[in-house]
Amino acid sequence: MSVPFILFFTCSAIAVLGALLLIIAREPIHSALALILVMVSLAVLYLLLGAEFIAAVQIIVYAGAVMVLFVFVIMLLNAGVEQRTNYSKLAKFAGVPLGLFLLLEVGHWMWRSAIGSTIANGPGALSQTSISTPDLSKLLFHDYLFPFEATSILILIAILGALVLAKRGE
Amino acid sequence: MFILTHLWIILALPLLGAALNGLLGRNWPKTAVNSVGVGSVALSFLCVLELIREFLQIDASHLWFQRYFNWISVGHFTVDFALSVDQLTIVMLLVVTFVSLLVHIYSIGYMAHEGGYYRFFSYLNLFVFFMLTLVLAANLVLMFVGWEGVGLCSYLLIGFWFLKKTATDAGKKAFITTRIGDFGFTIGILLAFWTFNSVDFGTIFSQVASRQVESVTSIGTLTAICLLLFAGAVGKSAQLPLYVWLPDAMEGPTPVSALIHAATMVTAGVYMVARMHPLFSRAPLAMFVVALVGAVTAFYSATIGLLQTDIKKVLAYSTVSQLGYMFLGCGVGAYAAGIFHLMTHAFFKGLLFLAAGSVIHAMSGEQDMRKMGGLRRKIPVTYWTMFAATLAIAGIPGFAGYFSKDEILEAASKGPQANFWLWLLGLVGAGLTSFYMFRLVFLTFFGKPRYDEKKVHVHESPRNMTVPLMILAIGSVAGGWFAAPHLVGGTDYFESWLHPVFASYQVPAQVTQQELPAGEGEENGGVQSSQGMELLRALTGPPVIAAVLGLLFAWWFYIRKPDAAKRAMQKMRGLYTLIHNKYYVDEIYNALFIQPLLWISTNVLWHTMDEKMIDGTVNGIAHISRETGGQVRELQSGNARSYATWVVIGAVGFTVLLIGLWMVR
Amino acid sequence: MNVVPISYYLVLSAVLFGMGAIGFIFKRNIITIYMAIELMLNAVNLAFVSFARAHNQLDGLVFVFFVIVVAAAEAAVGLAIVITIANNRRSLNVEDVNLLKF
Amino acid sequence: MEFITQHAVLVVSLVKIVVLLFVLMTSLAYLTWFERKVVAHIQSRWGPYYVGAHGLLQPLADGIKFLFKEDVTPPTADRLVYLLAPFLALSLAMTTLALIPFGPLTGPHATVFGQPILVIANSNVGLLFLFAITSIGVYGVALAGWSSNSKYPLLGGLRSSAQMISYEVSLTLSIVGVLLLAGSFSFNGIIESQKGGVIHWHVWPQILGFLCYITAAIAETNRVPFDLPEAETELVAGFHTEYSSFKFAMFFMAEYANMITVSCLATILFFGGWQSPFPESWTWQLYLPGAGLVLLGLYCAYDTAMHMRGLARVQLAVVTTLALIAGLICLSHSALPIVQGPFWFLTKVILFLFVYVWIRGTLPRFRYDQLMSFGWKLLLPVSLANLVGTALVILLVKRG
Repeated sequence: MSVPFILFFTCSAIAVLGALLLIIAREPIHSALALILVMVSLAVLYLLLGAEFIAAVQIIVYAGAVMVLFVFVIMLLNAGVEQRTNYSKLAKFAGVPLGLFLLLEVGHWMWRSAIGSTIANGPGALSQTSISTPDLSKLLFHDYLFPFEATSILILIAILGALVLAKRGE
Repeated sequence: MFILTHLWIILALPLLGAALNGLLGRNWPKTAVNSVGVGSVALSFLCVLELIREFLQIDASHLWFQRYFNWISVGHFTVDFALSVDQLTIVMLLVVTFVSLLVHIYSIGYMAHEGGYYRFFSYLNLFVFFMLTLVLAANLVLMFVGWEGVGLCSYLLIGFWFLKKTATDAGKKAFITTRIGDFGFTIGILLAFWTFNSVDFGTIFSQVASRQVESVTSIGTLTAICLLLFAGAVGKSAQLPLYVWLPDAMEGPTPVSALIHAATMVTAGVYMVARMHPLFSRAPLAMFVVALVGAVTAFYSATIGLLQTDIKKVLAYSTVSQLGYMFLGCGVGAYAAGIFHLMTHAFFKGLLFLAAGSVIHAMSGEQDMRKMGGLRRKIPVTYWTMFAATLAIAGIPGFAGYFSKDEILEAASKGPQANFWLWLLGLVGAGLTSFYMFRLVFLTFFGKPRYDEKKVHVHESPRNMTVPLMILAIGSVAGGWFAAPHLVGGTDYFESWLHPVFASYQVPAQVTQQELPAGEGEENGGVQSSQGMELLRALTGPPVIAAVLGLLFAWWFYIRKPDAAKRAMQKMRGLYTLIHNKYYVDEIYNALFIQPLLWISTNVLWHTMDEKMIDGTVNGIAHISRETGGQVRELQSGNARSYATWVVIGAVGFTVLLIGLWMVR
Repeated sequence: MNVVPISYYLVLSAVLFGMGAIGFIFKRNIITIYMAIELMLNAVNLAFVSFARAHNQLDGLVFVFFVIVVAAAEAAVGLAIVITIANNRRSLNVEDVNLLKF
Repeated sequence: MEFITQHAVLVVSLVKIVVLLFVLMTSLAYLTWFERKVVAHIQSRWGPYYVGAHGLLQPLADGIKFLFKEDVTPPTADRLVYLLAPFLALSLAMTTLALIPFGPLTGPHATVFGQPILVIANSNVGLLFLFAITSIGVYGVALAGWSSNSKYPLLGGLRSSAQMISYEVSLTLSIVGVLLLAGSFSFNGIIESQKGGVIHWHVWPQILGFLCYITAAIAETNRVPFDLPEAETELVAGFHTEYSSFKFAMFFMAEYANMITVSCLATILFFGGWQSPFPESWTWQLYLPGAGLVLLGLYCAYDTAMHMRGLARVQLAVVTTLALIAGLICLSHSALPIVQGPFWFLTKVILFLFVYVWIRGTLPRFRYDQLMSFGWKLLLPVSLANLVGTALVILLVKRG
């Protein structure tokens, strides 16, 4: 057992636990904390994969901004304990089992699929060098310039939408 | 060479007039409408004259062909918008533009008090446009366009007074009946294309020239094509058995009857047959059919004409029979004669109709001859012009009709496809023609007035109506004199003018000897006999005798002893009623075709097919979808978690599918 | 062997995604449902990154960026909507917000 | 021994962490003393005076007091989160310091077993990580506010989270200008890019960015004039109203740790980090640290002799001797190069801390709406403009 393995397994265990907690917790805040946990551990995994920049962005944007927003809203609305109503029989009897099935299915497939194995010893799999941020930025601002602009417009629209909705809310 | 290269101008002018009048004319003053309507036709008439001048300068041995743009191009089926000119076209152009010009002028007076004045003129112009298209067309399809176009205009104009049920019915009848023939015509065109890989006259003819003549017994493609095309002609030119629409078409305004149903449109069939003569000449059977139909129609409708009391109906039937003569002429191979008769007939029949119109105008709308009489003094111009026309149509020597009809009958007796019985029919028909025509004249203009003179005050028509009458009168008197020299063994100028057209695609030698136009044939005969004898023989020929007999009978029955007519009727009542009811043809058609058709379309097509099947399916589908929708909409429970579940179900299904595919691969 | 095989990461991302889906159905609180969605997005991101690493191509990371951006925008608008809903319906339970139905 | 050589990373890092923690704790403690003193002098008071000479033992006393106070947890509080919040706050606040380089990473005596001494974690995206950690720092406050389940803390938490989110944006943006100039995310890169004395520091081109940064930083650390989350006049004590004893102390330490971090960051980004303001050629500057300490020692000696009585005199004597010894060590030839970096760095940081305290001593508190409108309507546009301008200039310079 080398360091990367230990890191990987601990972090993945934390992530899965966090996800589980997210599901079973009744207190929205707890769910939020669990999700933050998942995100942080994912960030560590990104580091393990050599994507430092992504890791940083993951924490800054997701954990640092989005989730703060969530927590903020939870506090604002003072969201109490979630009541487990079951108006939707379909969701109760079909949905959850199917979701479980989906989980197992995809997981199993990923595990033993040829894709997984080929990737396991794929070209980049064994190289531990971290991804250089300049290359990433080149890619982002040259090859993907148009999508980038598009997303910026998307964000602008999102801001406006949020403003309008909030105003109406008041 | 301007017009020759820009033939389209001749077409464009009337079309322009039609467009202007039809689209803008509603609010224009009458004078503006007149100037547009008449002006456009007059201009195109002038263009035609110019065209002739230019045409005389070029080598006119073959078809003058002008291609403007490619109109349809599907696979190797290509149709150009192409126009062509030759002597035959020239004649037709002259007739059409000239007569329609006169009719336009006449209409100014005749329609003066009618509503929809601009509409009338726009229709007339449109008709002229289509007629000219038909005449100038250089391929079958374009010709067909004109063909249908004139049909359309005829429909519109017959039903011009669309508030009058009978008028609209007559319009529909005309359209539908013609359509039956056109069906054959269409198939004929397709067959022609299938055979010659082209619809272009030039190409077709050049290919035909190399073809074998099909004997009467063996029916080949040519015969089939000819017969199909002729079916169209039968419809359009009101021959047996499709003539029924023409008499009813008299519901339309009289100028229309004069222009469309006497002078131009109805002769389109004849023109077409003459135009396609290379095919017909090589399909003797078709020729015979044409001749037969023509002769029988000529005789048959003449008999009907005998007893008609409506002045326009008489003229209508006479038109039918005259058309029969034309076909007879074409059928026996004397195309020139047919066309010649077409031209003269255009003059005198147009004149007759216009004059009749003037009479009706004078009688302020009365059309029944039994309520007329003694108009001779009151409307002299009309009387004289009409009398001249009558002489012409009756075939009294010296007048236009005489020459043309004489040539036809001569061809029927001595021509290549001479046939005694056809000739006999034609002859008797000629006699009957002169009888009923003079009957018409006598009933209308002679004897005592049979209308109450206080109510109706008869008046001569205005100048712009009488002038065309006079002009046409001149035409119908002198129109035949081209052929005059031929009486004394000279050449027939009309014949020789048209000769290049009909000589260009002659059938092989041994036939040509007979196929030569009657003129030359006559000359050969004329060598040994002296000109005086010749003239005498011509003047005392059977047709003349028949005509004179008809005249005398008419005089006897309607002037000398008016009651003799009645006694004659008493004598042969059965025949009388039969003829008086037009041989019950309309009733027979009604019983044979219309009623079954009605029954089928009502019970089968409407109640069963449409209501039960189609509506049933449609409504059923609607019902089913409504029901299912009613069931399915329960899914939209408004509970987001259920929706989420559906999403997940979809995801699972998709994943399973992916894995399955991957496993298969 | 000193490096974690990529397939491990993929399995992890699959598992997380599945759990996100389950949460998406199972939770009733609108906000937590949003969180479940975010979880799924994260799982996808992980898959992206690991694929990018596997093929030594950075494009995957770029996609991660876009996913994050979209997630942020979605969170902004979505939470605004949540606030409005909470103000109007006085409840955050999805199953109480069911006016829009047949 | 060979264990150490084999697992150099592990061992050295551990040692460094321990040392840093110790230093940090004490400095935090004495930061409170420092603040109180300075504020007191600004307000022309004496400040802590009786516990030890110049109240030098005051922090110790406070610490003991916090430790021995009863730890109250409100019954309606969400225990887990209530407990979690202060730890989160403090640990995150301290973690950031692991990324800060206090001196050159290479050079004579700068490394042990190939590991740099003066920085714990050296990453080439260190700045990003620092931001990552600080961005999570919000949770400490927010959760504390929420979990203690009473209205003042809740309001405090709301305020703080809102305030931190809003000011984080302009904080980040104000820095990007520097990043553009330096062309690197790593602290070393940034510091190296300001080599060669005062004139090359980034403050001058980025003066606007610096002002934005310092404002945003103060707001980010909930300090006066932006300390609305704990505005005692409005919400009794803001988010930590319900907290008592050591949890409360943790929040305090977290706040001071944040102050230190932010000051370090300012030093690194705008003031050339551990580099001396003077050009290399002036060799006498090497003796400055030693000289400074010796002078301090001498002053203390004088003070001891003149004013102090009894126990205080003993203490101050100890301080004096310590200062003198340290100064002598610093003057010793072998230690000269090592102390340069830390010396300058700490001096600058202390200056910044002084500025902090100074501001606290002078400025009144903002109103909440003022805070928000200031953050969004003034700070953000200005920092954006600064960023754009910088980018344009750099582009033009690069082009021609």
